[in-house]
Amino acid sequence: MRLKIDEDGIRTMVEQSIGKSLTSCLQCSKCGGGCVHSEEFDLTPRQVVESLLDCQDGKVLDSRMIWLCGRSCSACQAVCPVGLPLNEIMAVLREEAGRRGIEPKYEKPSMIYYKFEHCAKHQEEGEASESSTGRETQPA
Amino acid sequence: MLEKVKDWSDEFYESFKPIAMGFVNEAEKCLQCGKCTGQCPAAAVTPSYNPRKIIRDLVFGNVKRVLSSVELWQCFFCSGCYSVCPMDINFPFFVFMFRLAAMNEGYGWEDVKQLEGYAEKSYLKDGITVSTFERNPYVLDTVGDIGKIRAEAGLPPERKVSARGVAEINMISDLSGMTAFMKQIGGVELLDCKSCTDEQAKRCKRKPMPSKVGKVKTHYRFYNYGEPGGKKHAQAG
Amino acid sequence: MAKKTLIIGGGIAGITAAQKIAQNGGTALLIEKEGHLGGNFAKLTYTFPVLADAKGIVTREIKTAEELAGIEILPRTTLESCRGEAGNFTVELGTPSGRRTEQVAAIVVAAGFHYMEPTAYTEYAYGRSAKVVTSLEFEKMAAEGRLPQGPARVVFVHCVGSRDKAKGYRYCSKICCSYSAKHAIMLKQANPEAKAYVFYIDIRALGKGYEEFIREAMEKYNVRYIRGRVAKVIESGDKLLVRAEDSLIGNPVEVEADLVVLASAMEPPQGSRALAGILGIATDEYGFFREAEANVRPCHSSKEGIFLAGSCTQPMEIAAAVAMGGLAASEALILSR
Amino acid sequence: MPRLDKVAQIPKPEQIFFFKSCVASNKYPGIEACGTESLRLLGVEPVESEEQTCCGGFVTFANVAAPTASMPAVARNLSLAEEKNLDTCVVCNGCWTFLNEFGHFMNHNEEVKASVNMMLNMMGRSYEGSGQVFHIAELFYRLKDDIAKKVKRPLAGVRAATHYGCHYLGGGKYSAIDDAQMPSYMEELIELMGGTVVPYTANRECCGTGFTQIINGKDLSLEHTQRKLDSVREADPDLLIVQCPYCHSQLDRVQQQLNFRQGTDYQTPVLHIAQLVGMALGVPEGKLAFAAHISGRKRLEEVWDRVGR
Repeated sequence: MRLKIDEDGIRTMVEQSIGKSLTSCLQCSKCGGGCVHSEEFDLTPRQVVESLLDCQDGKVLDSRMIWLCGRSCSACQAVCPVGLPLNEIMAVLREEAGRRGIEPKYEKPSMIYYKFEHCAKHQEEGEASESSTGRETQPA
Repeated sequence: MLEKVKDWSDEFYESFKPIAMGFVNEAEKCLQCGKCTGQCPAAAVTPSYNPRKIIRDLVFGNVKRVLSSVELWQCFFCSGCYSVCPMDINFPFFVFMFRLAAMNEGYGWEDVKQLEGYAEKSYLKDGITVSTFERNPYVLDTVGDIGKIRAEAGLPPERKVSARGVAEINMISDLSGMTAFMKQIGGVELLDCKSCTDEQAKRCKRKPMPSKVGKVKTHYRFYNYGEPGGKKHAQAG
Repeated sequence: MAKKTLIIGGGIAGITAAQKIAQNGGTALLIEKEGHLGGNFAKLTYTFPVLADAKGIVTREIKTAEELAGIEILPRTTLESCRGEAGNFTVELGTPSGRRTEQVAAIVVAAGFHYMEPTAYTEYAYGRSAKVVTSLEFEKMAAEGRLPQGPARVVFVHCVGSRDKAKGYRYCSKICCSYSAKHAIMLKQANPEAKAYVFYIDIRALGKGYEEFIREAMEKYNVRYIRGRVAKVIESGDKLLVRAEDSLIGNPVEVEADLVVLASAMEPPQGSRALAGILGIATDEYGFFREAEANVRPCHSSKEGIFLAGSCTQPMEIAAAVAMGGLAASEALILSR
Repeated sequence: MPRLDKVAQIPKPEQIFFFKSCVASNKYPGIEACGTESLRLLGVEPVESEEQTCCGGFVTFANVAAPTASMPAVARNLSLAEEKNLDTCVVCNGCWTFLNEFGHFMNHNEEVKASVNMMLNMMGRSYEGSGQVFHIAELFYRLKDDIAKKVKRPLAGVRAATHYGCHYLGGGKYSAIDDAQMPSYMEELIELMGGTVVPYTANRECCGTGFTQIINGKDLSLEHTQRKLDSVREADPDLLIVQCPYCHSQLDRVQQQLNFRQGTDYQTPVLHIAQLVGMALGVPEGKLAFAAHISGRKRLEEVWDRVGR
């Protein structure tokens, strides 16, 4: 479907909440590349920012991505070359989605960062397979 | 979806170059500029269809995704992508070859099977693909007998191809392997999605569903380039 | 007295070369086919990445050249023939007052470049719609204060004619990214209400301060950069529909625009092959003059005694053209002593 | 490239091989009857052959045959014209792009040509690649001076919109006589015959047939056609002129289907350029075979009243 680019959306609200302009995003994809949830993305974090700039509000708020993002994980923010607080953006978007009555698309936003074995999801689903296949999934 | 680069291979593209006899080439030149998708009529109605991504996946060697995708079968064959391409890549020819390769892998038979009838019953029998027979009752109501209209226009009521002409295209079809291919299509048993129980449907998403004939298997295909779209999707969502 | 040096082209590279020769005790003969000096630089309003007054800079440089004793400027003059060898060329010039023969020691070719007319790009409605303009026309509009008023939407299209095997040139014109950013900033400064959209494939900001300049356009001036090459510009009533793909998302997009600005490619100067034929030097596949050695002898042509300066060798920005003009001047001075 | 400079290269032939199209023959016979009749009126004798089959495009686009497998069928059809030492004239964009593109490919690939000829020799034919393939609209444009002289029913007061069709524009990037992105020869022809050209936004967009999408992906196909028809309706032309029977069939029939499915009211008559030229040149009404047209019959009657029967 052909998108029509609009001008007025929640972009301004997001920018005010994080105190930074989204235009500084370089679209370098570093955020999505390192994310533990990269297997489950529908939009990558970079695309969330791009869509916000295009004011595709509905698309962003309907996405699974904003619910995937861990509340206290800031891996993407740590690597972001321009220091965009992506997890804050997602938090703002989740709030907005809640305000608009959009159901969460992902049941448990993961609580902790980085290491796979600490990830809430992997603790539940992955333990059995992890023990059977050795510890291949452990990052170096 | 996380892509694993170790699964990618150049073998596919290299192997299909000689088969296509120079028809498809120069995908490496793609700039990924997106001019093709910008003007694409299919992309305008299905956002997940994206010629640029298909070419990228071919060049990267991520052909599994291309071949098993629904998007591959959504091309309109309008050649608009070729006409705007700054690098002169003839993308519709890639789609031709991709589709044949996909059928080789067991995808897309259900689409082709629908069309095979035209080839078998019209092209090889009469020499022309469109018969005077009108399937749409509303059109039939409005228009009536085409034979009569043809006669009024001063044409013979039925356009005939000479027996020699029909024999010759049948011969070409035999020699070029088209007949054998059509027999294969005719022999494929398709599983009807509508009659599937929920349990079956669940299973079919996990593994390819084998058919009962020969080596050919039909797989179910998925939107490999993102969510499907169009009006239908918008209504559902 | 030192022998003369012939400089072909009165753009910024030619002016610089003439100045340097005269300032170092040589004599320069500067010929220009147009009636005035300045070349393409004189058509600009602002420079980049620092938004300085382009006309002022050019006027200053031309004045300096005109005041120097060792420079003779011949406007509306073309080169008719050239014989001889390094240190001793006999050139015939076609001036408005008739033919004139000169003895020169060296020749500096600073023939500049030409902005491509994107007439082949009928999909961009150029020539059909008055609302589709090239960057050069946009400069003119800006200088005359004819930029769109009110909440207008302006779309800038990169790579029109560049990086295009089918209809244009395979090379990158190098400066379009930066000057489109400049134009977007100019628009935003003149009319903050306007919206600017830039469609790019890659942003090639290869120069000091260029990247920062483009980021400034995005961040400070809120110019929307969308990755994807524009496929079509469709006339729809009094608006233009710009169709492209936002390839960072993967979706086709459509922008309703009031003005479309095409960043057309820098192409070799018109008649560059004919000039090369007269001089007996080589050109490349596009018609740019070929350097003897691209890396350490960028200003030597394939013939001894003929030097190249500025954008007649490859697309380049002003600073590089000026540097190359100086280098060509110093090479020419060696021969004229 | 200066536009339309290839037109001069088209010869003004005395005879031409008239390549019949499947859709035109069996869905809109007026195209075939009118095409031959108009050519005759313009002094070109169309030569037909019963040996001629479908161009082979359908089976290829439907993926029933590999492109390489349908190439001998193309060569066979082209060899029919070569036997008579004639150039070929087609009425369908699909035939045009298929014969042109594959012919071009065979002419530039000796190996393929040899293998194709091996097959054709078995049936007593051979393909040389000597003839050219023209679209009938191109021929009309070449003969435009004759058309201007021979107009019997001037199209005064007829507002016509044009649709060129993707396979003439996209596939024929290098063979089309006009610019692939923004052609205008059909507009010139219409104005020459006294009609008025109506511009509309979706002018150069696809008709939505999508070749097999109308069968396999009907929803997508209809959605696209609806966009096109919406834009056409906005401009409200008397006639929509196409140059491809496949586009003709889609734009004509889908109007009825959409009216039925969605309760819309699209009523724009669709005409092939051969029919329009035939109309202007005074071809008898029966030969135009408007009885086969579905949408906008009332509007078509009004047009008839304006130009006079």
